Amino acid sequence: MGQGAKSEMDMELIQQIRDKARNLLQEGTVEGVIGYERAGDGLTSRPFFAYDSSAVERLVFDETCTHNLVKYLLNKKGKRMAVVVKPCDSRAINLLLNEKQVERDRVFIIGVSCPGVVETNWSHKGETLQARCRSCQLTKPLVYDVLLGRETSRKAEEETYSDIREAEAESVATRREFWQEQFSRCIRCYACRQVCPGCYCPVCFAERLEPLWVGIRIAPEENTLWQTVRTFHLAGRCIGCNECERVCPVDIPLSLLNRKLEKDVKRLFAFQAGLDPEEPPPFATFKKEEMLEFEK
Amino acid sequence: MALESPFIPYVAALKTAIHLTPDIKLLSVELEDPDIRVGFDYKPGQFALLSAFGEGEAPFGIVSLPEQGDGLEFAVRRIGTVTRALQELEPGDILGVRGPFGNYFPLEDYAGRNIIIIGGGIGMAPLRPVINRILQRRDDYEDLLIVNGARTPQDLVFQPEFPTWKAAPRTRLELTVDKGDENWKGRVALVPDVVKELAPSPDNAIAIICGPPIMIRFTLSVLKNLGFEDNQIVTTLEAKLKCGLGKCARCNIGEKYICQDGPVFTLEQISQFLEQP
Amino acid sequence: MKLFASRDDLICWLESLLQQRIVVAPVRVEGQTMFQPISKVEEIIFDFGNTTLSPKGWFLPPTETLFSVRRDDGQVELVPMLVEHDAVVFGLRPCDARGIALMDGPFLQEPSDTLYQERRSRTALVGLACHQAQPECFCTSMGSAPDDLSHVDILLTEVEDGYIVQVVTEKGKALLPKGWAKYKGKMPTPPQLKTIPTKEIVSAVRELFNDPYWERLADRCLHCNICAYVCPTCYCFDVRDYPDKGKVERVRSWESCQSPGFSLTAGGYDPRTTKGERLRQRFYHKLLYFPERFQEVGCVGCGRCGKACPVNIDIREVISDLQQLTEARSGS
Amino acid sequence: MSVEYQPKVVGFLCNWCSYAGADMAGTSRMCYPENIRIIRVPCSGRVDPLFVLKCFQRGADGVLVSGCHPGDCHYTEGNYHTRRRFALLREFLDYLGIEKERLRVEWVSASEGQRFAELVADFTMELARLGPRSKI
Repeated sequence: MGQGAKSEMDMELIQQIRDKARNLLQEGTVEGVIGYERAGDGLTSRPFFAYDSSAVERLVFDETCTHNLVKYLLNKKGKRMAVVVKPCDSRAINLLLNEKQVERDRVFIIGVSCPGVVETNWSHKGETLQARCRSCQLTKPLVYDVLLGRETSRKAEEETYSDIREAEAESVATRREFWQEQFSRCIRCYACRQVCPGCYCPVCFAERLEPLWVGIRIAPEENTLWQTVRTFHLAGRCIGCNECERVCPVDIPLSLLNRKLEKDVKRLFAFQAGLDPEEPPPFATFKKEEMLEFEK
Repeated sequence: MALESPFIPYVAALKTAIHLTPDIKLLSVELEDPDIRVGFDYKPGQFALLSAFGEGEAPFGIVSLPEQGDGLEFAVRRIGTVTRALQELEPGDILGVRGPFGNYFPLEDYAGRNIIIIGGGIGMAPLRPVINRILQRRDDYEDLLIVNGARTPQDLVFQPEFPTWKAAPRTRLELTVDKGDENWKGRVALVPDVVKELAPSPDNAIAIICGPPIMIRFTLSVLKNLGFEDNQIVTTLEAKLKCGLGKCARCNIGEKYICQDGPVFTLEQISQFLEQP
Repeated sequence: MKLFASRDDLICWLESLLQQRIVVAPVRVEGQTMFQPISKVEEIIFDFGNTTLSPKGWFLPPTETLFSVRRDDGQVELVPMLVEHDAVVFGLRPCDARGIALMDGPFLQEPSDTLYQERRSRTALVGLACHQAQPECFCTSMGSAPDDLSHVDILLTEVEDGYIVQVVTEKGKALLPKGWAKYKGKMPTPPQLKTIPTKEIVSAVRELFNDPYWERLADRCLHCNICAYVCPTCYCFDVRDYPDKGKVERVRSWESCQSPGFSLTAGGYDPRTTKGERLRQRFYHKLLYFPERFQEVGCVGCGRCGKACPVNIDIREVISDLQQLTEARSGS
Repeated sequence: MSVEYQPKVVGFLCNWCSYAGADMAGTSRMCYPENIRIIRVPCSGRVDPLFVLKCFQRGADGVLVSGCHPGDCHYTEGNYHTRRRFALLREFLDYLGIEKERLRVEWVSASEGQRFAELVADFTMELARLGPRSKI
């Protein structure tokens, strides 16, 4: 596909998004539309909240729209909001519906088809698709009120967890060393938590004072506790948007943690988060007859 | 030669600890170093940071007066980990003291005026040294009215001192509780309502007020209706602070740092803050 | 005084510095450029835009012990922490040096923060002038420049065959070897930066405290601490005790005004409860409260916050938005 | 490995079965290693993975989580949740560099004093074989 054809398709989709958003606002169906606008670098994109129909002209959509906007619904509880949702992000909607954090009838889901997003940094747009997009099996959002754009026909690679398997084949000591080095860089900015659609505890365990589980020291032992417990809280709940890894200012490879858990949850409980709003996550349910590894 | 870190507290020993209410204790503390003890000068309204080593440090108003001479007193309400640890200290146990910090009530400036003290719950703590200083220099001031409220009779903080306060010349102590008990024969009313009923005159008066935010809010509107100007109303602000030194940048309300510019402000000053507490 | 050092001269000098003191310099860690104490001169990166985190961490570490409590037979001894080594921060950018000068405001005002003060007086700053502007850079709008000498002890400027060494302070002079030749050539032209209008920003900010702008901006803010932690002038901290096996340490760590418990008092009172109020606090601290106390805007124009922000909240954009809002107000 | 090495073990025992089982071992004067420090919890389902991590952070060499046998939970289904949670946590810890053998999950009933004593002995021996845990 040539460059020209591509941007033409983008413009068509963007126009559809703007029209829909304008419509929803003008008819009073929603109070606001959460979408994307061009970032300050003129190249990448950033989240945008449109509250009146004149603002919808700022809405865009392209391969830099990596943010999972579903997170913002948690800040707008009780409000009628529309949100632009990529296929991958729609799993977050299912997660939040399952966990009763989002009221379905208050949210208008503007589903968009997505050819995949690229690695971006401020003022830098990558050439290649993000790894998660290369193995994305969804051709359209799992849940939507309107679907805009053409369903993608891209052939996805299979998620083989090859990097995880490689790590598993190493010795425990090697893995320990690897993660100690990674966690030692953590500055505990909590961006991984703040961006995660599955992180919404009113008081995070990292901020509970009585008892004080995680100390204020920005040091390896506290960082390890923080990262381990945070990712484990998302076991069977992480929907793989990989926003945590993207936002990490010190590039800790958090997807290696989240996908390890995803892989084991599939294996042990035959479950993948966010595919079905009705099916409870693995730790909210059990099977009496199951025998797990340590019992054998 | 290492510099003296302003984060290192003076070592002090707990002399006595008595329960003022079920959840408030009066801690009497003596600094170990005699030179520091003598040099530790402070005024009503100033605060200090107390350390329970192992739990942390928190700010408290100094409720004694330097002329009492027998150590520093703090009224500590059990509210979190540090206050619990402080309450659990036994006489003789070691704690840390940093201070005195902040500004103070300019009582010299109030000479010759009628003083109205309005306190609710633990909010009486910073007002206690104000009352005692006025009583010590009783002739310097005109009438003194004290309105002290609490949730229940048991929660009235400085009960042992009430007889002295009541007996002082030209002094009136009005107690009130939100909820009485079988022995309580006094008022059952909210502080703002009591102030409204007593209707102190704003003429030549200063009102000093401290208590929970909701009490302050309603009392302020009562005082204003009575004709008090903003520069006749003084209060002391609470803030999360970690250093007391103007460094941690946590206690600011707008451009004001509570630890350095405060904690004592007139309502006139507060109304000019960018950010409203 | 201007000297010239060849690359070999510079490496030689760094080798000798490393014998005498801790050298903190930009190194590559897993794709990031970070200031770290080095063990070998070869670790130093010379070719970089700017580091992920500013060098403020050398003076105000992410975590440090303020003092420890030793108990012996009922006696309590409070043991201060000491700064034991001389150091040099090598390769910092002029904007970051200015950041350190700004932190001097709160930390050196009486009573001074002794750990900071000791580190500051025992550490020399060897700056590296920027020969290229990054897209995020706006130091010239904030009172600094790619070749700003004001806050370093020595400034190095890379030229084709080596470095021009500008000796700024006596502290810097004492650090240098003898025998480097005087540099008589011209200084290269520093890179040109796009400027943003910052005129009267302090007074503009004052008027906009209650503007709905803050809540709107907070819509997309995630309230993480990235901006505060990458910033060379953000210095808020938290203090807490660490008891461990009978020993207690009082520790301070970086903290950010975006954290939920930042301004919440024990009594449950919080002057800033909404996200907009919390976000506003960060910009007001930089653009109003800091200048009111220390006479300078608390931003050096390094652009790290805008670059690192996951949702592109950029202080440059905020500054220009505020000015537009002010103009709109005065126009109407 | 030094013969003096004594692993530190934290045991979270449910009030209704495992704690009673440990009690049984005690009252029957069975011997088992003193390496274990027992924390009684209402149900094994109460054990938050955070507790386990905190134990490891503060220097434990091994953690035992023990509850009623499946089907016997005093609260009907608490231990079914325990089973799922810790099956996954063991894998995850191993991945992060804490050998999965250091986290044991066992079902011990109130009458199984002997079994409790044996399993503590066995666990302690296994931890001794693994050696001191590298700091995380």
